This record gives sequence, C-alpha cells and structure tokens, in this order.
Amino acid sequence: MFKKILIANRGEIAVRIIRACRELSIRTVAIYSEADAQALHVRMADESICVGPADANLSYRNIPNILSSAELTGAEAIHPGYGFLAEDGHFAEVCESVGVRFIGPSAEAIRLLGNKVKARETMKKAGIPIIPGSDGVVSGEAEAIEVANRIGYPVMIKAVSGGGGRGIRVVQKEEELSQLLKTARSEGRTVCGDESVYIEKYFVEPRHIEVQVLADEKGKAVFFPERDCSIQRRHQKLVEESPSPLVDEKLRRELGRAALEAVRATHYVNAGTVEFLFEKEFYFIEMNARIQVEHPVTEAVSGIDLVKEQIKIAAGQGLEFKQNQIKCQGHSMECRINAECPEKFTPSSGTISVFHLPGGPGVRVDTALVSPTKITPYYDPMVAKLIVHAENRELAIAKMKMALSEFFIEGIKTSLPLHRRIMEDQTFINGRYSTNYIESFLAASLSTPPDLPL
Amino acid sequence: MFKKILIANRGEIAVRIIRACRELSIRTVAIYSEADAQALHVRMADESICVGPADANLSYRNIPNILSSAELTGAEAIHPGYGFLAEDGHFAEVCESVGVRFIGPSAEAIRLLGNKVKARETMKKAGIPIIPGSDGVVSGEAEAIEVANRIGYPVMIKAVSGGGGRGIRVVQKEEELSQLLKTARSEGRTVCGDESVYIEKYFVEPRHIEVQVLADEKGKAVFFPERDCSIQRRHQKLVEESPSPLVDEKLRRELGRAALEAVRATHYVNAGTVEFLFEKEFYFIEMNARIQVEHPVTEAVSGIDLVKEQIKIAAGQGLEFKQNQIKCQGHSMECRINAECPEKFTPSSGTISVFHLPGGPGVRVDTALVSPTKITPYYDPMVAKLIVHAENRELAIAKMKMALSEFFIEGIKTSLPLHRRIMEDQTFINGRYSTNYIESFLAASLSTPPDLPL
Amino acid sequence: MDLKEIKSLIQLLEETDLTEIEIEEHGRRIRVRKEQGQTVSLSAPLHTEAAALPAVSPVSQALQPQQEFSNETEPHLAVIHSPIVGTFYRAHTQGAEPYVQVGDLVKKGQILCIVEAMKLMNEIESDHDGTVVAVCVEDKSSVEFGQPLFKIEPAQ
Amino acid sequence: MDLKEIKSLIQLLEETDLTEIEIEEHGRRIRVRKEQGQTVSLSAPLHTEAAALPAVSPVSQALQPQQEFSNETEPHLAVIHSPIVGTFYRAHTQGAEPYVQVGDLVKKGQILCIVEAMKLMNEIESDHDGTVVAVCVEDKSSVEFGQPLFKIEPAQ
Repeated sequence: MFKKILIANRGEIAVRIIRACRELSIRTVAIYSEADAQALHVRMADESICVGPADANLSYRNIPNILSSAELTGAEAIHPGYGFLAEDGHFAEVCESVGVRFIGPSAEAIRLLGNKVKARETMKKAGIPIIPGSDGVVSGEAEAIEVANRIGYPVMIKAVSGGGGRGIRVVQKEEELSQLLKTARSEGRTVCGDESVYIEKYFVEPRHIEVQVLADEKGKAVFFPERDCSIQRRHQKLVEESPSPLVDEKLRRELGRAALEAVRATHYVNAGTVEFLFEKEFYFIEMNARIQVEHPVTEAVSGIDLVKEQIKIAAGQGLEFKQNQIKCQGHSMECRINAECPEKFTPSSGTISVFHLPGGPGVRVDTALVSPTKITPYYDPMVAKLIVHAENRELAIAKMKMALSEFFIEGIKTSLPLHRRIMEDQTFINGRYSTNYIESFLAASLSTPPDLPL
Repeated sequence: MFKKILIANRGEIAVRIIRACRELSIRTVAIYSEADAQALHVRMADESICVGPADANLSYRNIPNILSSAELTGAEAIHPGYGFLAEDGHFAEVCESVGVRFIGPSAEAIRLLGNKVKARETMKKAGIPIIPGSDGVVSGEAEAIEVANRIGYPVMIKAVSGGGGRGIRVVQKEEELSQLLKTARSEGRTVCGDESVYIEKYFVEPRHIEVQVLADEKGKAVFFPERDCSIQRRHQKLVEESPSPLVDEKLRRELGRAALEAVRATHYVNAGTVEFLFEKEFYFIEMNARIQVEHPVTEAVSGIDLVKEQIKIAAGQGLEFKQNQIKCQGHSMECRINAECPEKFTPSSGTISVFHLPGGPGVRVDTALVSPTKITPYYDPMVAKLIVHAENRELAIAKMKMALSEFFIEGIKTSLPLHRRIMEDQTFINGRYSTNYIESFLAASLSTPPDLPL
Repeated sequence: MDLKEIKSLIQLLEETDLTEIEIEEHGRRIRVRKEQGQTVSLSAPLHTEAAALPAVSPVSQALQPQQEFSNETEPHLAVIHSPIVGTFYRAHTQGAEPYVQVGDLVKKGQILCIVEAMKLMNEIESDHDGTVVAVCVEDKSSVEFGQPLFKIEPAQ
Repeated sequence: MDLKEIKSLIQLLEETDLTEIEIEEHGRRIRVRKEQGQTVSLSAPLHTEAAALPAVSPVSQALQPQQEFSNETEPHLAVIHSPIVGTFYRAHTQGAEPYVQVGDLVKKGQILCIVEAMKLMNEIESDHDGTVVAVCVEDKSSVEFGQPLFKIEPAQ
C-alpha cells in the first residue's frame, strides 16, 4: 500500500479522499491555490503545498507544480478527485512517466472515453445499445426519411456545428420532416456556415440512469446498483438516488451486464461510471473515467467505500468481493447544495459565517465547510452534499426532508430551498420524473401564488 | 400516530428526538430553561416554552410547568429522553393521569426497576442469574464462611451502610476472612454506626455488557446485539461498542434470552436496557427504563431507529419486525465527547466559538453544538457523541481514529485527546479490557514520558 | 450630521469582511459596526429560515420564545413576570371585571391576575406599590416561565 | 504612546472572554478589540490540534503552509517570490559560489537562484535593481508557489 498520497483537488472531494487515506493509514499531501490557504483540505492534510494563484488553470490544473509537489514530498500516488485533471489523459500519462501512480484508469482509457465519437463506436462494437441515429451526416431528404423510419419517430435533426438549441429540430412524424430538415440546415448555415445535419432518436421523457463499476488490474470487475440522476438542470445533476425507482431486478442485471461489457471493451481499470439514457430501453451515453460527485449514494446502499477501493486498486490490490456480495440495501438519496440562487441558478459568493449541518442516524454530509468559509467565484459552486440512507424510498424522502429542514447556511444563497420544495413535490415523490423535471417544476413554481416562496 | 410531542429534555438527545419526530411528521414542542434560550433544540422545534430558570430542578424537572406546556400546546405525548424525568415513576404516572402519553414503560415498571433490591429479587425469581452472595445481612463468621465457600473466592464483604470504598473488603481466601470481616464491621460501625455486612462475589476483571430490548403493548418483545460498555471511569461510560469483542453467537443468544425474560418478568413495554456484569458467566446488574446515551451503536449494527420505535410503541403500534430480522451488521463504536479535562475529568465550561465535526461515510455525530455555544456548568458535560460504523472492529477503530483526528472543539477542554489515545492503545485494540481499563490505562499513561501528552 | 456619509460607511462595511469602522476627526466620531458569527446574526437562524418555508415546515408557533424579558429601555419600571407556565386571565371569572387596568394604583400583595396551570388558578400578586402602566399579555393567552405580565411604575 | 500599556491591554483581552476594551482619557483614546468565531481564532485550528497529538497523527510537515507571504512590516522592500514549486538552489552547481549574497548589488534580470522542478533548472531573475538584504530560504530546501525567496532594497 502507498505510504503517501497527493490529492490534486480541493473542496469536499479532497476532504473525502483525505478521510479515506487516514483510514488506510496513508499520509496525505494537499495542494492549494492562494485563494484556498485557509481551506479545510489544507488544514486536514499532513502536508500542504501552494501550487499557484486562484485561477485553477494556474494552480489545480498546473501539472508541473503538482508533479513537483509530489516529487518534493515523496508522494507515491496522486488522487485527482473529479473535475480539474481527473480526466486528463496527458496528466495520467505524465504521472506514470515520472513514476507517480495515477489513481484512476490508464491514459489510453481516459483518452478513448474522452472522445465521444470513438467511445460510442467502441460501445456499439461491444454490443452495447447506443442512441439510434444516422451514421454521421445525412446526405439528403431521402436518407433522412429512411433513417427516421428505421429508428422511429420522434427524431431529432441536429446541425453538426449547432449548439445551445440552435440548429435543432424535433420531428414528430414523416410529413413534417422535409420542412424541418430545411429549417435545421438553414439555421446551421446561418449560425456557423455549415448546413450538415445528423439524425438521432428523440426522447420525450428520458431518464438518466448510471452504473458504477470497479475493475482491478487482474481483469476482475463488478457493478453496483444503478443511480438515477435524472433531476438535472442544464445537465448539472441536483438530486441523485440509488436504486432508481424505475429499475427492477431484471433491468438492473441488464444494465450491469452492459456496464461490465463497457469495462471489458475499454480495458478499464479502477472506478468508473457508465451513463445511460433510458426511455423504454436503455442507451449508452458516455462513460466517466473518475469517481463521481454522487458516489456516496452507492456507498450507502452497498456498504462499500468506493474511494478506498480506488486507492487499493491503484496500489495493485485485487477486488476483495464478488459480484454476488454487492448488496442493494435500502434506499439512498443525495442533494447537491450549491452556492447559487435557487430560482435562477446564478452563482452566489460571499462569506459563510454561520452554518448548521444536519446529523443523526442515516444522515451524511460531505463538505469542506468550516466557519468562516469564503465562497469564492473561482471554483465549483457546490458547497455540500447531503446524503441520506433509509430502509426504503419513502423513508429516505422523509429523512431528507428532516435533514434539509435543519440544514442552515448563512451568508450566501444556496439551493437548499429548491431541494426542500422538490422533496414535497408529488411528481418527485411518485418517482415518475424525467430529465425535463426541473424545467417543468420551475415553470410550474412560477405560476404558484407568491406566498409560497422558493 | 401522535400529531405533536413535547420533548422534556435538552442537548443532543432532545435534538435526536426532534429529528425522529420530523421523519414521522410529528410536530415538536421544546422546553427550555432560561440558560438554554439559544440552544439548538429550541431552535429546531416547531414550538418552544421556557419552563424555568437554569437550575434543572426548577426547569427540566419542573413537572407542573412541563405538563402545563404540554396542555397549552396540545402535545399528546412527552418524550423524556434520558436523565431528568426519564426514570421518574411519579412523572410517568402524572402524565398518564392528565391524558398525556408518556413515551416509556409504565410507572409500575419504572418504580420496580428503580428499586435495586426489588429488581434483583424479581430477576432472581424469573431465573435470571444475579450476582451471587448472601441473602441480605450475614449473622456471623460461620455464615460468612459458608456463603463464601458456596459462591467461591474472591468475595467482597460490604458494610450495609458503607459507601465510597469505606467498609468494603476483598477476601481472596478463607484464611483471610475472619480478620477482614472484623475490619469491615468495625469500619461500618465507625463510619455510620452500623456493623451489618453482606457478602457478594468479587469480580477481578468484569465486563459491562448490556442488551437493548424493545417491547410493544401486545407483549411482543425483541432483543438487539449486545453493547460492550466496559470502558468507564467512575461508572460513567466513555466508549461503547456493538457487538462486544468478547461475545460469540451462543452467548449472544443466552444474553438475549435473559433480557427477554427480564421484559416478561416486569411486564416491560417500550425501549429498555438490561445490564449485565460478565466474568466467565453473566449476572444481572440492573435494567434501565429509558433510551440510553449509547443507543446509536445498536442503531448502526441493526439498521433500526430506536427512537422512532419508542414513539411508535407509545402510539400503540406493534413492532413491525421479528427477532430473526434483527441483524448484527458490521461493528459500531461510540465515543462520548465530554466538556472536561481529559486527565482529571473535572468539568470544563466556557464558550465554544469554533468547532469542526467529522463526517464522511460511516461517521455519525449526535450533538447540540451550534456556534457559538456556551457550555454552562448546569447540566451534563457531554457535548457530542461520535459514532462510527464499519465492516469489522479493526476498520471501526481505523474510522474512529480518522474521525477523532479531524474532530476539533475550541474554547473548552474535552475528552477528545483521551479518546485518541484509547484508540491507539493495544489493550483496547485487542478487545481485552475490563471495567478497570480506564483506571489502569491512566495509571500507565502517567508513567509515560511527558512528550506523549494526553 | 451627514447621513449620506454614514450610509456609504455602512455600505462599505456590508461589502467587506470588516466588522467595524470607526472614524474620529474634528471632534466628531462615527462608528459603524456589524456582528459576524456572533449573537446578532444568530438570534434565531433556524427559525428564521424555517419561517421562510411554510410549505416545508408550517411553523405556526403558538408560543414564540420570548427572549426580551429584560426591561432595559425602561429601567425605572418594575416588571411582574409569570412564575409558571399557564394561561393568563385578567379576571376572576369570565365576564367579570379585570383585577387591574392600566392606570390603577396597586399595593404590594394585591392580586393582579390569574395564571391557570393544570386546572389550578394561581393568583399572581404585585410585589410593588405603584401604578400599572402596561398589561403585557392578552387575556386568555399562554404564558411561559419568566414572561413579563405587567409593568408597574413604583410609587416614590 | 505607551506601547507597554497597549500590550498589557491586549494581554488582558486575550486572557478573558471580553472582546473589546476601550480607554479614553486626556484627549487620547485606545481601543483594542478581538473577533470571536472570526479570522483570528481560526488561523489553523486543525493543524494546531493535530500538532499537539504526535502519537495519533505524527505530523512532520516538511512543507508548512506559508501564509505570511506579504511584506507588511517592510513595505519599502521588494520581494522575489518563487513562481513554481521546486527545490531552491543558491548556486549553479554543488560547491560553486552562490549567485548572490546578502549585501550584493543586483540588476534587474540578473539570476538570483535556481528552482529545480522535475529535473529542470529554472533560473529566477531579479525584477529590481537594488541590494540583496535577505535570503529567505535555506539552500536545497523545498519552496512552494509564491514563497518569498529574496528581499531586495530597491535602488533609489
């Protein structure tokens, strides 16, 4: 086992990794930017080194300074956390080249999965369902009609160079296709001078379901009960739960098999997450080559410490448990508490002078909050993760409501009020939500009387 | 189910009960003394009423004001927590007489168990092993020798009216008995004018093992995996764990059977704890008619929320699980963090302006700490309970060490440094400790070099 | 006094981490100051937030914690506090005349009101000779321990 | 101004739970004040406590976080900070003469030292003309980003 690990991250995930290291009797080196000199991860680590100014590109992404720090402190491995350098193939490669173990998959796997087109091709070859659509650009109306008929309506026409909603048209039936194809082409041409379009299956109310995997260097791999992360706004997850209220035992096994297939196809080692879109069937979206923010819900239902497992795998230890030893006990849920306006999602910075974290049985808070904390505008606005675990989904919601009701942060705006409202919302309680949930929930909220503040 | 509960307590247990109520959608009424106007339980409750001045006898034990508070707020039940009025038979009786449900056993059961002699007799009749000894006072040397031979040496001669070590003699073998009997008698006569003595089995290195029980009004009762609470100083528990490193499955069942027998013999309803002394065999000491400080370790290994169960039982609901559904998963440990000097155990009061509570997977902190908190000299010095849960005892100790290392309280002295040292101590790690542990541990500590501060 | 100047100081204070600004010049002194993480901002944060969330925890709070029992602004007045938790009655029986009215002269030992607790009528007496200047509680409302009931201007 | 008097006031303040002492006499005013739950008491509590616990977490801390990078006490001096993390060398090769000594006159652009990082020798130049008044780091020791290396008294 490693004697010393450098944590190339900040905030709650750095704190989380330091805790795992402590339990494994591994000494820790924190790196920090000048803006984070007083941060909790710096105070908790055995050693700490300033690697640059507030700008993350010059500090938390400063590869030479981070590697120098590892060299100077004698750290044998680097845990990248999530974000920053976590999915930077170059960084993983340089780490290995200077003899520091990168706690994560190989540089090759990171690069392959980072290229969305290649990843999709690899998964398709491995027999994993991918989102149906044209093979690249469609040449004309005849091909478009042919593709749409093959994958079934509704379909989405997307300008290759479009984005932000521009150059995208949803086609409900064949009669509309010809006209909307023209519109999408012309919009693509207007916006970015490229009228190439491709066609993809359009999902009306899809869910985001993902499967956590662990794989060791000996080729042994296991999957965990799925996480449902459909509660998102602008592709940012807000609430995650495990298991999904939608998935039964049969589907769980199918998802797991597909996830393990993805591991094999990419020669993946360490912790990773295979993300699927689900609407009647499941389709591969992408595979994330890192520990994820929402990993605690999986830890809660499985009883397995994923960060400790990451470290053990990187140290060359084989997985100590088999697939059939991975349980799915009770129900877990996570709310991401962001420093932002709960209605408009604009970041909120300031000094948190007073806060109170919830506690009691089945309640876990992962945070780097320490009083007083300055929430700077430089980094991720997430200030805490509130995780609950209970016997079933209903009790987990009751526990989350309880915990949210006593969670108190003063000095900045947070998403706490939004989470409190979600936990009272009948659509969420029923578990019948899609990735459109937050949008429609907020739209409905705005039409409620003003005496129900967000 | 109740709509509103009054919590006749303060501190962490009041907070704990409020959390349980919130999860059950029960509204809460806090009571508080003038010294506690800013306390967390007051802030968390839906309503709160000042019931008296700082002196607990005039506030938290003020029965008329507490019952008036229940009447005025329409609270249907009162949860007494532990301490204060929790084991006051009169209070339980008055509650019921004014139509407020007392969340705990009947007044009769409380009174019976409060009388140590009667409780012992009841258990003896029910066939539960009690500490062997004379049936009351021994008349002379002949009887003393006969009793000592029957129960086996070493024995303890205790003056009936003695106390604080006076009038107590440990007899190792028969030859010593005659002389020590005289000494004990004369000491009893000198100290309190009474030379009556009785004889009890003396235990050299006993352990304190206790069994949590739950019993509903329909006569259904279950027991939980034992707790080992041998780490005590002056009969104050410091560290508790479940299961005991000493108890195997067979002994666990025997202890459980004895505990259920105690429930039956006392017609006990609600949560209770049967305490045993263990040295080769187990012997009944007493039964506590309340929720206990150390209940979270049982919650951790069993996954059952004992405070919620207390409330459900009081509301007339039957237990929803059977004996064979009560698991013993992994290992749990609790450290009581007291506001006191870690060496001399003298209470420490002051203002806690800065503190940091540990977190992460498997870590639970039950506390009423909120910044700034004034630790007054009026009440119990316990400021927090740190509970960990891991797959086995070794990992639980590693987790406890990790959590203690980041637990930080500024402004008062606490027992945190003592706990950190206990977790490093080989005798504790081996699990081979008795109720003498703290005494001998501290004695050994004092002889260690001064560069190892407590 | 330049109000604008003071306002700009307050603004400056609110925008920064400072807790106090003090200026003394030309025989004039201005001091603006805020409390951080201390008593002021902590008066009742959990309640404050809960109160903003009626949908989540409908807090009606029949009895708000009364923390302003002292009589700092009127130090010359005597305050009669409730010695028990109960229901405050101004008269002996329903519909009867109140024991006292504002403006009444009262003697030490004179009954001012009744606080009923557990069906027991507890007569509350004045501990001062003087004039009743305020009745602090509505008839038939709940009172907690230490809550001010009357204010009395002691006789000279 | 009586510095001793102020110091004793500060000490008094630190020994008690008070947060402020103010004395005004003979047209002079002294006010000392501390924040509770604020920056001062929080400089590094976790490290402080950990440091008192060698048995539990043997903290050797090769590199202590250096939070005193500013040059508040000597505002006239220019400070050369390390732009990278690495090992500080005063000389080009082992045994050679140091690039500069205290007292040396240096020119803007002149090499002052080397910070080695990942086997690369990075030459650190002076950004001022002036006199070297202090070398802040021991030869061959580790430096972090922003750590002061030299203090230079700029030429007029």
